[in-house]
Amino acid sequence: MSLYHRPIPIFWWLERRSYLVFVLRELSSVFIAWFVVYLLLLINAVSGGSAEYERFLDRSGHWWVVAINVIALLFVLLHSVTWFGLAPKAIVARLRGRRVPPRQIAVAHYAAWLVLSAVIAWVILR
Amino acid sequence: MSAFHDVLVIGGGGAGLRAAIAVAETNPRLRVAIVSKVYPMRSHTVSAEGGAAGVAAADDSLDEHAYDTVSGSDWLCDQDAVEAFVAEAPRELLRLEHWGCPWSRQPDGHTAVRAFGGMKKKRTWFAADRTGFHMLHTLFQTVLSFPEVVRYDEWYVTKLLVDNGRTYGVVAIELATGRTETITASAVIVCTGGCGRVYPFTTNANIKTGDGMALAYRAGAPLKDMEFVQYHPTGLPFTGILITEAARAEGGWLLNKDGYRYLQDYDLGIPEPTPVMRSMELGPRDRLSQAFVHEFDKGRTIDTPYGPIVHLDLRHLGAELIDAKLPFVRELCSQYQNIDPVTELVPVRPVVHYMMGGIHTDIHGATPIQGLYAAGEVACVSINGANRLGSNSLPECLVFGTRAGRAAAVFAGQYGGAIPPAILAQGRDEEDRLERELTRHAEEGRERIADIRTEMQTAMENGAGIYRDGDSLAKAADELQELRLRFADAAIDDHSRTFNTELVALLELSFMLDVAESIITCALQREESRGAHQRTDFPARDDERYLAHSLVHREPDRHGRRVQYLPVTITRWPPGERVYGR
Amino acid sequence: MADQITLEVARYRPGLDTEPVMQSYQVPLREHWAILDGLTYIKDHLDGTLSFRWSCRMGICGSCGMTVNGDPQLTCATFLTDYAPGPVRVEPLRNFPVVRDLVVDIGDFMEKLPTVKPWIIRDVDSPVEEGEYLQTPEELDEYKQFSMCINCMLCYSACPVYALDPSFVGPAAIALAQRYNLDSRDEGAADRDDVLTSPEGIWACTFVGECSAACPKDVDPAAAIQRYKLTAATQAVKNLLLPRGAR
Amino acid sequence: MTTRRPPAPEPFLWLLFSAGGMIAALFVPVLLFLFGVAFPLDWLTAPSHAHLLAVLQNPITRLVLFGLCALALFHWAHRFRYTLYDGLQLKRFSVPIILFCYGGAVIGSIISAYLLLRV
Ligand SMILES: Cc1cc2nc3c(=O)[nH]c(=O)nc-3n(C[C@H](O)[C@H](O)[C@H](O)COP(=O)(O)OP(=O)(O)OC[C@H]3O[C@@H](n4cnc5c(N)ncnc54)[C@H](O)[C@@H]3O)c2cc1C
Ligand code: SF4
Ligand code: F3S
Ligand code: FES
Repeated sequence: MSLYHRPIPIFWWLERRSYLVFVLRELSSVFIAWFVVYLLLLINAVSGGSAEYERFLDRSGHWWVVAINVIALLFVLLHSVTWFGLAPKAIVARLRGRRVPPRQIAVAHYAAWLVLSAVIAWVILR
Repeated sequence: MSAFHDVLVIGGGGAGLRAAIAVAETNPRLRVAIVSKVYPMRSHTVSAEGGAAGVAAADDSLDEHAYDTVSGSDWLCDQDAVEAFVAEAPRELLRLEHWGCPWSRQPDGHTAVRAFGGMKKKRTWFAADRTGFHMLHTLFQTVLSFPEVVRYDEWYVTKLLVDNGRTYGVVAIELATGRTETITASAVIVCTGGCGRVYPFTTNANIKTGDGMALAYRAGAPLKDMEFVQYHPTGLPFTGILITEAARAEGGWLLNKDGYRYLQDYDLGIPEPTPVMRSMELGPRDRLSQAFVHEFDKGRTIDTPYGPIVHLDLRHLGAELIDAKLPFVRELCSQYQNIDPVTELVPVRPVVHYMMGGIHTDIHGATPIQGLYAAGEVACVSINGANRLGSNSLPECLVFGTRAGRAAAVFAGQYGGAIPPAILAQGRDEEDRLERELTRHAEEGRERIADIRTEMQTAMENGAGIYRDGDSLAKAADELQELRLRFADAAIDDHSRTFNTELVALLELSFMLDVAESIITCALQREESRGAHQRTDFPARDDERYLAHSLVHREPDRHGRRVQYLPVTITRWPPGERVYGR
Repeated sequence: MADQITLEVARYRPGLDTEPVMQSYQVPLREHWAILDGLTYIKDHLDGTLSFRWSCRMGICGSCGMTVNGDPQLTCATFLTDYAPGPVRVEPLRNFPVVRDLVVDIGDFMEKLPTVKPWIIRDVDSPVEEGEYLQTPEELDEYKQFSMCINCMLCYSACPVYALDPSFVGPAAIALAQRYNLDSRDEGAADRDDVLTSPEGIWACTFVGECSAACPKDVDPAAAIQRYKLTAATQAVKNLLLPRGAR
Repeated sequence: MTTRRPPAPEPFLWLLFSAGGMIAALFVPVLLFLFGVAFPLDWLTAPSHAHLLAVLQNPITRLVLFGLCALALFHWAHRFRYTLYDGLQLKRFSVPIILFCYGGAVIGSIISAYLLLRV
């Protein structure tokens, strides 16, 4: 029998929109890593004293740093949205013996996200 | 080439899988194999929706199940077979439960049962409305736990090898490669299912082409009660997709063009808002399908591009019940008919559904050919007589699949051994014949097999439909005769060895022509009306002459057929009137 | 509505073609006609050499899966009118070797399926005479969804991980393993664990989720896999932290 | 389980990945928005050095931030590893990829611990 095996293109994820979204979702992790680096630079600057901190603020205003951060923010949002969308699939929560519908789990995630974001913003901006 | 197995099962549907397990359980040392033209989980058992009958409730009894079956069959079944059947069905259904079948449950955890047509008590076990699907997958997955069961998936059996009144195996084609092989065995169990595809409009899948009936018939085994073809009253008009009887058991109504529950006009009871057992919409299938024809004659059906229809009304059941008990009905209606049964009427018409007749077997599944067994829809034991009750067929596959498996295992254990040279020669001849079929009529412009098939189906519908008579049957017989001549001349375009589905279609058509002829022959000879066989020229049941099974034999020398009658076995229920709704 | 529609069908004739070629056919465009009706029309009236599998034509046997305009579909449950005015591209399911035309080789799945032991495993079988194993409707609901798999292979065809690494056990097989793991009558979860937690099992899945998007029966194999990841990970932590007896 | 296998790393890596994914999904958007976009573009006034220092000196903050950094890095490591395997079909280089990804996460976590302790 001579079977035909369809070759897989290197950029297979350009073939379907959903695959592209998947690869972008996976790439969001790079921007999360970038955020960690950025955060550590900030922490380093804060512990270096107020002059260091000011320098950090200046540098963070450079157009290209802002550009990176805007892109990173978009990816991070993609991460959050897809994460909250998928998490209910893995989690089976039970309330009084009844299985909580996946939709409600997703809603709970979004609510937690909102509250936490508000708390963090309050702590920082207080 | 030749492989050997102690027991070879042809068919991987409900009956075949159950039989294979029974062989393995009876004697684990036996080498058992399943040959199937499709992967087992694609077998048509997968389509069964409504449920499987077996006495379970405390207020029910085996005798009642037996009586419902006997009267439903218009007294044409063998009552010893029915008694064995009703006694073993519950155990088989429990067996399936232990193997993991997701039966629908009562709140306390016991399996649930529902009402079904022609049954006086609730005794139909169900897995929502995908019963056959769940049963088949449970059986298939359970078979996977028996590593000793060998499978030939997507192998097409073309011939039974018989020498001196005993079978020794088959010849089959491996579809993927086109390789033909002689597979020898001490015992063979035919479980190839029904033959709905000899008709144009059927609930049956593409694969239900009566292969096993023709295989056995050609090998010399008689076919029994072939004139009894069941029409199911509720199929979707274009596709013929079945809307299960469970829809009526849960409370659906049949309405004619005027929104009138017309069954009350046909001695089937008086309309009540909730379902009443053995009454109205829960009458037997033959009577309901016949009522449709009368409505049509009175001009009270609705014309559509796909023929006359009536309506199945489920709207009053509500979304919750429909989603819980009939989810597949809702899915099928929305997908294939673009309607939602929760708010709309479902158009339905009678559709060819099931073959009561089949290979003649005894109560152990044994055919007159030594070593050859049959079970499931392909066989006629008979528990279905002139009309099968809905939900009796799935348990029949289990009960008689098991019986045939056990009997075959015992036979194979006793009579193993040498394969006569004549068998191997037969095998080689068949392989040569298949080679010739593959290259048959390479020229252009020949007759197409699809055309012959379509004409055969039309001939059957016109000649041997819900109502038939001597003239219509004789005409169909002539047409079939002519189609047979044309078939000899038909061509196939495809001469490839790899997955040649056209070759399969050709072989199936040749099997179907045999089956069609046997149906017409038996129907012509039976000059009475009983169950699904309604002769307008002989409208009454005639127990004097025809309380008997027809057996049609092939007569190779006389280029024809011979019909013989075999008395019905009656144990406890003498023939009586079939009463529904009164 | 035009009364014809063009089907562009992938043809692959082993031995003759080195790769599939597309061939166009005109078929009637009628209400209620599925893609499959178009294909049988071709086979019956235009070209008997076209090969494809089908049987039940009611979306339950799982044999008619193909790639329609790039998406994995059951061709008996996908309708021509939804693709009007066409043309419609019909190709074999992706990610499987093509045997011929629209027929693919699913032998790989058939070999993997038994490895996850998709059958009831009990420490002690109780005899049938003692009646059924009790199971409440709620317990049934726990695994019901995963028992709806018709083995149509659309999920394998949609999963890029399977495309890249055919040794991946894959969505339907894992979902079926979960179907038994979650069945209150089953005690075989430990027996299935080895295969499921092997590198070719659940951990190979990166939760692309396309399997569930493609599944015509709402089985949601992606959920089955992620749930088992959680189960397996929790178990691993327990194994690490707790002494043997306490597990 | 009858025979005991040595614990495979995959479940633990997956747990770290999942925890990281969850914590990143919850915490990162707001932090990145504030420090990466809103303050630099002067949509909001950046907090004073003293305030931030005070916040950072709170042990709870430090603990949370350490968790965030370490888990987010493991989240990256795990996902990025599979992105390289699948997206670029580099599975044949799995050993260096694993070393790079998880190694990076470990080193990153050590650095973040150091920086947070130093505040
Ligand atoms: C739509 C529908 C709904 C139904 N609902 C119900 C119901 O609710 N309750 C009920 O009791 N009954 C029902 N029935 C009837 C019942 O499903 C069937 O009678 C029963 O499933 C037949 O099973 P089987 O094992 O005999 O054959 P099948 O399941 O048809 O299996 C036949 C097997 O034989 C193989 N085969 C055939 N020919 C060959 C060959 N030449 N070579 C190799 N292999 C071959 C096939 O591959 C297949 O594996 C229904 C039937 C239909 C059509
Ligand atoms: S999980 Fe869904 S898509 Fe996959 S084989 Fe089963 S039914 Fe088909
Ligand atoms: S698409 Fe594949 S990667 Fe996982 S979630 Fe589904 S199996
Ligand atoms: S033909 Fe059976 S699923 Fe399509």
